[in-house]
Amino acid sequence: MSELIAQEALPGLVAKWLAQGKRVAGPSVVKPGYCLYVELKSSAQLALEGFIRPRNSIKEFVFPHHEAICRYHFSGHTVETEDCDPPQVDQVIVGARPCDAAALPILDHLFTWDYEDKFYTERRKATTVVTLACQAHDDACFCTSLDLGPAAEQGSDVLLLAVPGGYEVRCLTDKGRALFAGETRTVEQTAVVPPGPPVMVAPGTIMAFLQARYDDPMWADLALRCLGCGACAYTCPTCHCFDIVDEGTAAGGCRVKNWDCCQFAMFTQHASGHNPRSGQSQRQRQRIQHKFRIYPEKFGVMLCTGCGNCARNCPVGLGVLSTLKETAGSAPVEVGV
Amino acid sequence: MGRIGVFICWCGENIARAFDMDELTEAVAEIPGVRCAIHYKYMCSEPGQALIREKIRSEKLEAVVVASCSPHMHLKTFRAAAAAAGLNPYLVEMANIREQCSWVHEPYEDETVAKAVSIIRMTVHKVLRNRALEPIRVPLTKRALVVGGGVAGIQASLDLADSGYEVVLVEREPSIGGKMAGLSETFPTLDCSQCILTPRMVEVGQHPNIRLYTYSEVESVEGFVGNFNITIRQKARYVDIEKCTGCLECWNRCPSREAPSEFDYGLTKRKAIYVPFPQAVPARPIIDLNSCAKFLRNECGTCLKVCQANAINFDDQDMLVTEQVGAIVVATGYRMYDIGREQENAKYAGYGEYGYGQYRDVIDSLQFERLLSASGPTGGEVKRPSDGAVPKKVVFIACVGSRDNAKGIPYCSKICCMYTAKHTMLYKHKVHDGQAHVFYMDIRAGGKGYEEFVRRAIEKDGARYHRGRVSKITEENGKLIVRGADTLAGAPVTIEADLVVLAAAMRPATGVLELAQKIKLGYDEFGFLSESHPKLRPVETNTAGVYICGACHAPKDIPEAVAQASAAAGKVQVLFSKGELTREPEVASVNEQTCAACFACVRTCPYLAIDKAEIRDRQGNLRKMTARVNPSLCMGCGTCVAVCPSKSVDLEGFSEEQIYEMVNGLI
Amino acid sequence: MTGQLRERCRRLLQDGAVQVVIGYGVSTSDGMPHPIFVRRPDDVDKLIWNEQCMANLTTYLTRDAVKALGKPAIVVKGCDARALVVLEQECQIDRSAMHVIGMACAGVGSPRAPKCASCDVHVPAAADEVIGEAPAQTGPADPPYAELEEFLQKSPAERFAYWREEAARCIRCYACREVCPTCYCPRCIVDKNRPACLDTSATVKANFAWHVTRAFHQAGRCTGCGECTRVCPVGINMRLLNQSLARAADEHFGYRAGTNRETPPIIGAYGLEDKESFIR
Amino acid sequence: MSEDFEPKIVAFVCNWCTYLAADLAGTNRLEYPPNVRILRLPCTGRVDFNLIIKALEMGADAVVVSGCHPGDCHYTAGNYHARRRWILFRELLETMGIETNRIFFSWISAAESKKWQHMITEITDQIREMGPYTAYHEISEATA
Repeated sequence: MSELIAQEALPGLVAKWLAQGKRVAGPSVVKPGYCLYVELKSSAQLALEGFIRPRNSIKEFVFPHHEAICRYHFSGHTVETEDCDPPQVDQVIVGARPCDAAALPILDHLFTWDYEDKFYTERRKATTVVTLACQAHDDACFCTSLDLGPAAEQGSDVLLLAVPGGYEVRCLTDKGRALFAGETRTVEQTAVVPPGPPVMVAPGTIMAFLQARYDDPMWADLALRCLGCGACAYTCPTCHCFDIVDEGTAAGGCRVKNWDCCQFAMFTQHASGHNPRSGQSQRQRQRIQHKFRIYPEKFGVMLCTGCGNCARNCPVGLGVLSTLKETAGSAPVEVGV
Repeated sequence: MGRIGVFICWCGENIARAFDMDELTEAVAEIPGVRCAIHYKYMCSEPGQALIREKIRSEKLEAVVVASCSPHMHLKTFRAAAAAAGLNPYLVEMANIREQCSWVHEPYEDETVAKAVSIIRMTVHKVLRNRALEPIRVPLTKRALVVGGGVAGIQASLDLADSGYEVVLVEREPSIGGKMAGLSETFPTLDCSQCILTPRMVEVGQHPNIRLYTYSEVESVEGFVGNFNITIRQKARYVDIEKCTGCLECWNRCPSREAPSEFDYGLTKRKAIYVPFPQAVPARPIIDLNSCAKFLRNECGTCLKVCQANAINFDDQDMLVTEQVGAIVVATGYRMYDIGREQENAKYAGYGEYGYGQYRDVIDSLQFERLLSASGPTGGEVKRPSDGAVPKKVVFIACVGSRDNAKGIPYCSKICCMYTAKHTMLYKHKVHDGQAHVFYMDIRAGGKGYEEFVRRAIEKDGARYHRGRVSKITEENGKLIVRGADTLAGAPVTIEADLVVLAAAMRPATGVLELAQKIKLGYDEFGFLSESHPKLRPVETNTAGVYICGACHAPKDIPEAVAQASAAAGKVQVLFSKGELTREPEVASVNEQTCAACFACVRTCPYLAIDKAEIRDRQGNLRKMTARVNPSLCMGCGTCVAVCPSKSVDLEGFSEEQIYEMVNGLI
Repeated sequence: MTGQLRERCRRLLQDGAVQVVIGYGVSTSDGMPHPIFVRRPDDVDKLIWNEQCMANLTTYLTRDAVKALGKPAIVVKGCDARALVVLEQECQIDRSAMHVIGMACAGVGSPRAPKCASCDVHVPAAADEVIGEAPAQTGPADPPYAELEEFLQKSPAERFAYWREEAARCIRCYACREVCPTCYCPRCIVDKNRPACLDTSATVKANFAWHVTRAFHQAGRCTGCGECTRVCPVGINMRLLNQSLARAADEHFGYRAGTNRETPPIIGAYGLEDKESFIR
Repeated sequence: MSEDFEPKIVAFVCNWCTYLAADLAGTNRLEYPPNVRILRLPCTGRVDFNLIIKALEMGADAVVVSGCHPGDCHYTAGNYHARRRWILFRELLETMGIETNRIFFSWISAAESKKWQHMITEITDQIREMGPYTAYHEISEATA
C-alpha cells in the first residue's frame, strides 16, 4: 500500500503553495542545457524530467549566496547599527535530489556545533524538502559510495518516487505530512527504484589513506590542472565556507555574509602578505582532506553526498571523484572503473 | 583619521550672498569626520589664515578643508598656512563653493545649499583619504630657453643673461629684432625705433651667456620643469656665419633681384642672397632658395665666386641640435591680420571692400612704417607705392579687423589708436602741406603720456579725426575715393585721398599653435597663449617652468611687452634661485606585489615615466617583473591608473580610494 | 592525428627539447578530454586529439606551478594560438621558450561550439609545427559577429532586462576569469578592497559591475576562444560581451586581437584621428 | 515626468580645461541648474569606466565626462587615450542596454565657459524630461 498523487497534481500543489505565500524553489531549465534550482515564480517553471540533476544545489535556499547580517547607518558622528533577522517565510523545495537533501543534515552539524547560526537554522526550520528520487545517473554520480542512493531519505521531509502516471508520496516528517495532508490517495502498487551507480570508492579506506599521504607529491601533480575557480565549491551541496565583508557608502551599508571558496588564492591570504596555502596543490589537498578526513573526524560524516556537481562544473574535469579514484584508488579495495 | 577642520569663507559676500552661513556651517558640522566647522568673512586674508593655524593647534586637526573659491586660486595659500601650523600641506583640500556654486546658482534655494553641503562632504571624504606627502626634490638645469627674438625675447634674454644664467635664444627669422626693427619712431616719445633696439640687439649678439640660434625653430620639447630637453632645428642658411666676415660683397654682386622683401612687407624687392636689414644681428647674409638662380636653374653662383672667406655652401642641410634647459620663455610676438579676402582659418574674414592688395596705394600700417623709416625703401620720404608721388592727402582707417565680430576678431588690438596718431604726426613733419584724415570708432589712449600725444596730433599737427567707419574705397583716375561717415557731424564723408593706411588687427604669430602643443601650453580661441591667472600670475602658464611675455599673450605695445619680458625673466630667476627644484608629490606609484607586469601603463605614459623593473631575491634569481614609476618624470596625469586592469598603479592626490569616496560623498 | 601528436611529443621529450607537454588526455571520470601534463616519454599515450578538446591550454602558460616544470610544448587550436600573440605582446610569455604544436581543427564540441561557425583560423598561425591538414572548406565562414548583431536587434530596455537576468544568476565563481588566458593578474581588481571598486557580494548590482569590468578588460585582447561561456555553471553568454568589444575594435580601429604581433594593443595606444560621433 | 524630479548629474572633469571653464562660468556669473556635481580629476585620461558604473550605482541619473580638446591636453595625450576608451566602452554599454543617452562625453576648453553652461543646462532639461534612471537604480537598491 502507498500514497499516490497524479503527475499533473504536482504543479497544482506548487501553485497552491505559492498562493499561500510560501517561497517555492525547484529545478527549472533557465536556458537550454542549463537546469538550476531557482526560486519559482510560477509552477510552469518547474521541470522534473530531462536532466540527471541541476547544476547547482539547494543549499542556496538555506545558506544564501549573500546575506546581510547587520546594517549600519552614519548620522553625524554616530553610527547606528541594527541586526538583520533571517526572513520568516516558509519555503518549500520541491523536486530536490536525494543527494541535495542528504546534504542538509551534514550542514546542520556545522551550523549548530558551537555557535548556533540562526541565519541557517531559522531558514532550515522554515524549509520543507520534497525530494524526487532519481530515475537515472551519469558517470559523475557516486552517491552510493557514500551510503546514499537514488531513493535515500536523509534530509527529506517527503520523498516522491516516480510511478506510471504520478508519484508515490512517502511523508517522512510531520512537516512533510502537513504539506501533503489530503492530497494523496492510497493505491496498491509501490514504486520500483532503478539501481544507483556502482560503488566506486570506499569511504572507510579514504580517511586512513588521506591521513597517511598528506605530504605526498601526488597532490602537486594532481593540482596542476586546477585553475583555482569556485565552480566546484559553489555548486557543491555541502560546501559551506563564507566570508564576512562590509559593503556600503558614506551614508551607511551592511555587513554581508558571502560564499567563499578554498580554491581562491585570496582565501587564506594574510594581511601580512603571507599565504599559508599559496599553491594550488595545497588548496586542492585541503579541499579533499577537509571533505573526507577533517570533517568526518569532527562530525563523523563525510562532507560529500556524491552528487557529482564538482565534476560536471569543473572547467578542467577534475572534481572529487576523479581525485579520489587517482589517489585512494591505489588503496586495496575493489574499484570499478 | 577623523579630526577634520572645515573653514567656510564668506568671500566678502560672493559666497555669503547665496547661503545662510550659520545654517550651512551647522549642516557641515554634521558630516562624519568633521571635528570643527566655522565660517569667516575672508579665509584667505591674514586673520583668516591665522584662524586656520590657531584651530589646527587648538583642535589638533588632522586635515583641513577650506570651502571657498577654486583650488586654482588659493590652494597654495591655504596649504602654506597649514604648513606654518605644522600640518602637512597635502592634508589640505579646497571645496569650490564660489565659482561652482554660489556664483552660478540661485541664492538661498534648497538645491544650492544642498549642493554646497554636497561639495564640502565630497571634499571631506577625499581629505579623509589624503596622505602626508613630502615634495619631490629634482635637480635643476639653470639654463633658460627664449623662443622669439623680438623686443620681448631680447629683453628677457638680456635680463637672464645679465643675472648670470645661460640663455638659448631661438629666432625663426634670419635676424633677431622682430616687428620693432621695422618701425620708424615709437610712441609716445617718438624715439627712433632702431636707435633704441639696435644696441640691445648687438648686446644680445655679443653677450657671453646668450647662445643665439637664428633662422631656427623649436623642433620638440620633452621633459618637465627644471629638466626640459629641447631639440632645435637650425635651418640651412647656405652661408657659414662663422667663416663669413660680413664684407657683404656677395650681397652687392648678386644679379637676382625679383624676390619681394619680407622686411619691407613686399614694398620692395630684394636679392637672392641678402641681409634682411642693415642693423641685422647676426649681420650675415642668407640665401633664399626660391629666388636664387643656382637652386632654380643651377646657373650663376656669383656669390660663391666672390666670397674670399668661402663661406657659401650650396649643400648646407638643416641641423638638429639639443639643449638642456630648466625654463622656457615664449615671446613669439604677433603678426598683422590678413586684410585680403582669403583667410587661413574659416573663423576669420577679410575686407574686400577696402581694395587692399588690389589698389597699390592702399597699404597697412607696418608698410607705412617702412615708408616712414630712414632705412626704408623710400629713405624716410613719404612716397606713394604706385607712382612715388608725395601724397598730399592721406586717410588712416583704424579698427581694420579689430572689434568686429563679423570678421571673427571681437577684441581690440590696443595699440592702433596710438600708432595711427603717431603716423599723422610723422606724416605732417615730413609733408608740411599734407592733410591727414583718420576714421576711428573710439580713441584708446590710456598709457602714460598717451592721451596728450593724441591731443597734440589733432591740435598741433592738424590731423582731422572723423568718428565713423569707412564703407568703401574705389580708385578713380589716380585718386582713392574713400567713402565713410562722420557720426559726430552726422553726415557722410567722401575724401579723395592719395594714400590709404589701414590699421589692421594684431593676430598671434603663425605656427604658435604647433609650438604651444609641443610645449603643452593652453591657448584661447584666437590662438593667444593662456596665462595662469590674469591678475595673480600674468606671465606664468599652467605648465610648470614655462612663461610667456609680449604680444603672443595678447595685443600690447612695446612698453608693456618689455615690462612683461622682465617679469618673465624675474619669474625664471625665482625658479633658478633655489638649489634644486621641488616638485609636487602628487605622482603615481606601483604596488609591485599585485602588478601583473603587462606594462599597459608603460605603453600609455605620455612622459615615459614608467619603466620595466625586475624583482630579484637575495640569491639574485628573478622572482617577478613589475612596472615602476620614476617620480621625477611623472606629471601626475593618472592615465596609467585608468588603464591598469588590476589597479596596481595609483596616483597620490587623486587615488582610487579618494575618488571612490568622493563619488560616495556626492550623491 | 592523435598518433602523429604522440610520436612528436615522445621525440620532443626524449630529446629533452621540452620538459613537459601540455595537451589533452582522457581522465578517468567522464571520458571527456581534459588538460594533462605529460613529462615522461612513455606517458605520451595518454595524449589524445579529437573534436571534444575544447579547453584553451594557453591559460596554463602564466601559472607559476606550470612554469616551474620547465620548457613546455603546448597543443593549440587556431583560436587558442591567437592568445599566444596577446600574451607575448603583454610580456607574459617568452614565445621562444616554448614549442607550439598547432592542430589543424575543423571545429570542436558536439554540438559544434558557436565560435567554430565563424572560424577563420582552422590552421593555427605562428605555431612551430602543425599536425593535420586544413579541413576542406565547407563553405564561407559565418560573419564573425552574427550572434551579436542579432542580439543588438533588441531594444536597449530588452537588452538591459536580459543582462539583469543573467547577472542575477551569476554566483561569482570566477570560472570565466580562471579559464581565460588573458586574465592573469596576480590579484584581480575584484579581490581588492581599498577601495572596493566591485562588491564581492553576488548582488545584481555587483555582478553587473563585474561583468562590465571583465568584458572591458577584454577590449582588444579577447581572442574568441569561447571558454568563458562554455565553463560558466549558470550559462551566462559572455561571448556576446566579448564580441561587442571585438567588433568595436575591428570596426573602429581595424584591430583583431592576437592576429598581428607588431600592431600594439589598442588599449594603451591612441589615434590622433579616432573617429567618433558622440563627443560634443 | 513628475515636476519635482531633480536629476542627479555627476560630472568627471579635467582639472586644466573643463574645471577652469566651470570656474570661468562662475567668474562670468553664467547661471546654470545646480543638479550637476563636479568631480575634479587631473585629466580625462584618469577617468576609468569603473567610475562611470560607480556613479550610476550611487544613483546618478546622468554622467558627464569632459576635458580638453584633442591636442590641447596638458599631459599631451590623456584625452586621446580617453577618447579611444570611450569609443570602446560605449559599445559595451550599448550591448548591455545601459542608456548611453544618459552618458555625455565632451571637449570643453578653459575658455569655453558658455559651452559648459549651455551643455549643463541642456543636459539637465533633457534628463528632467527623461526622468530618473529607475532601471539602474532598481538593481542598485536590490542588495542583500
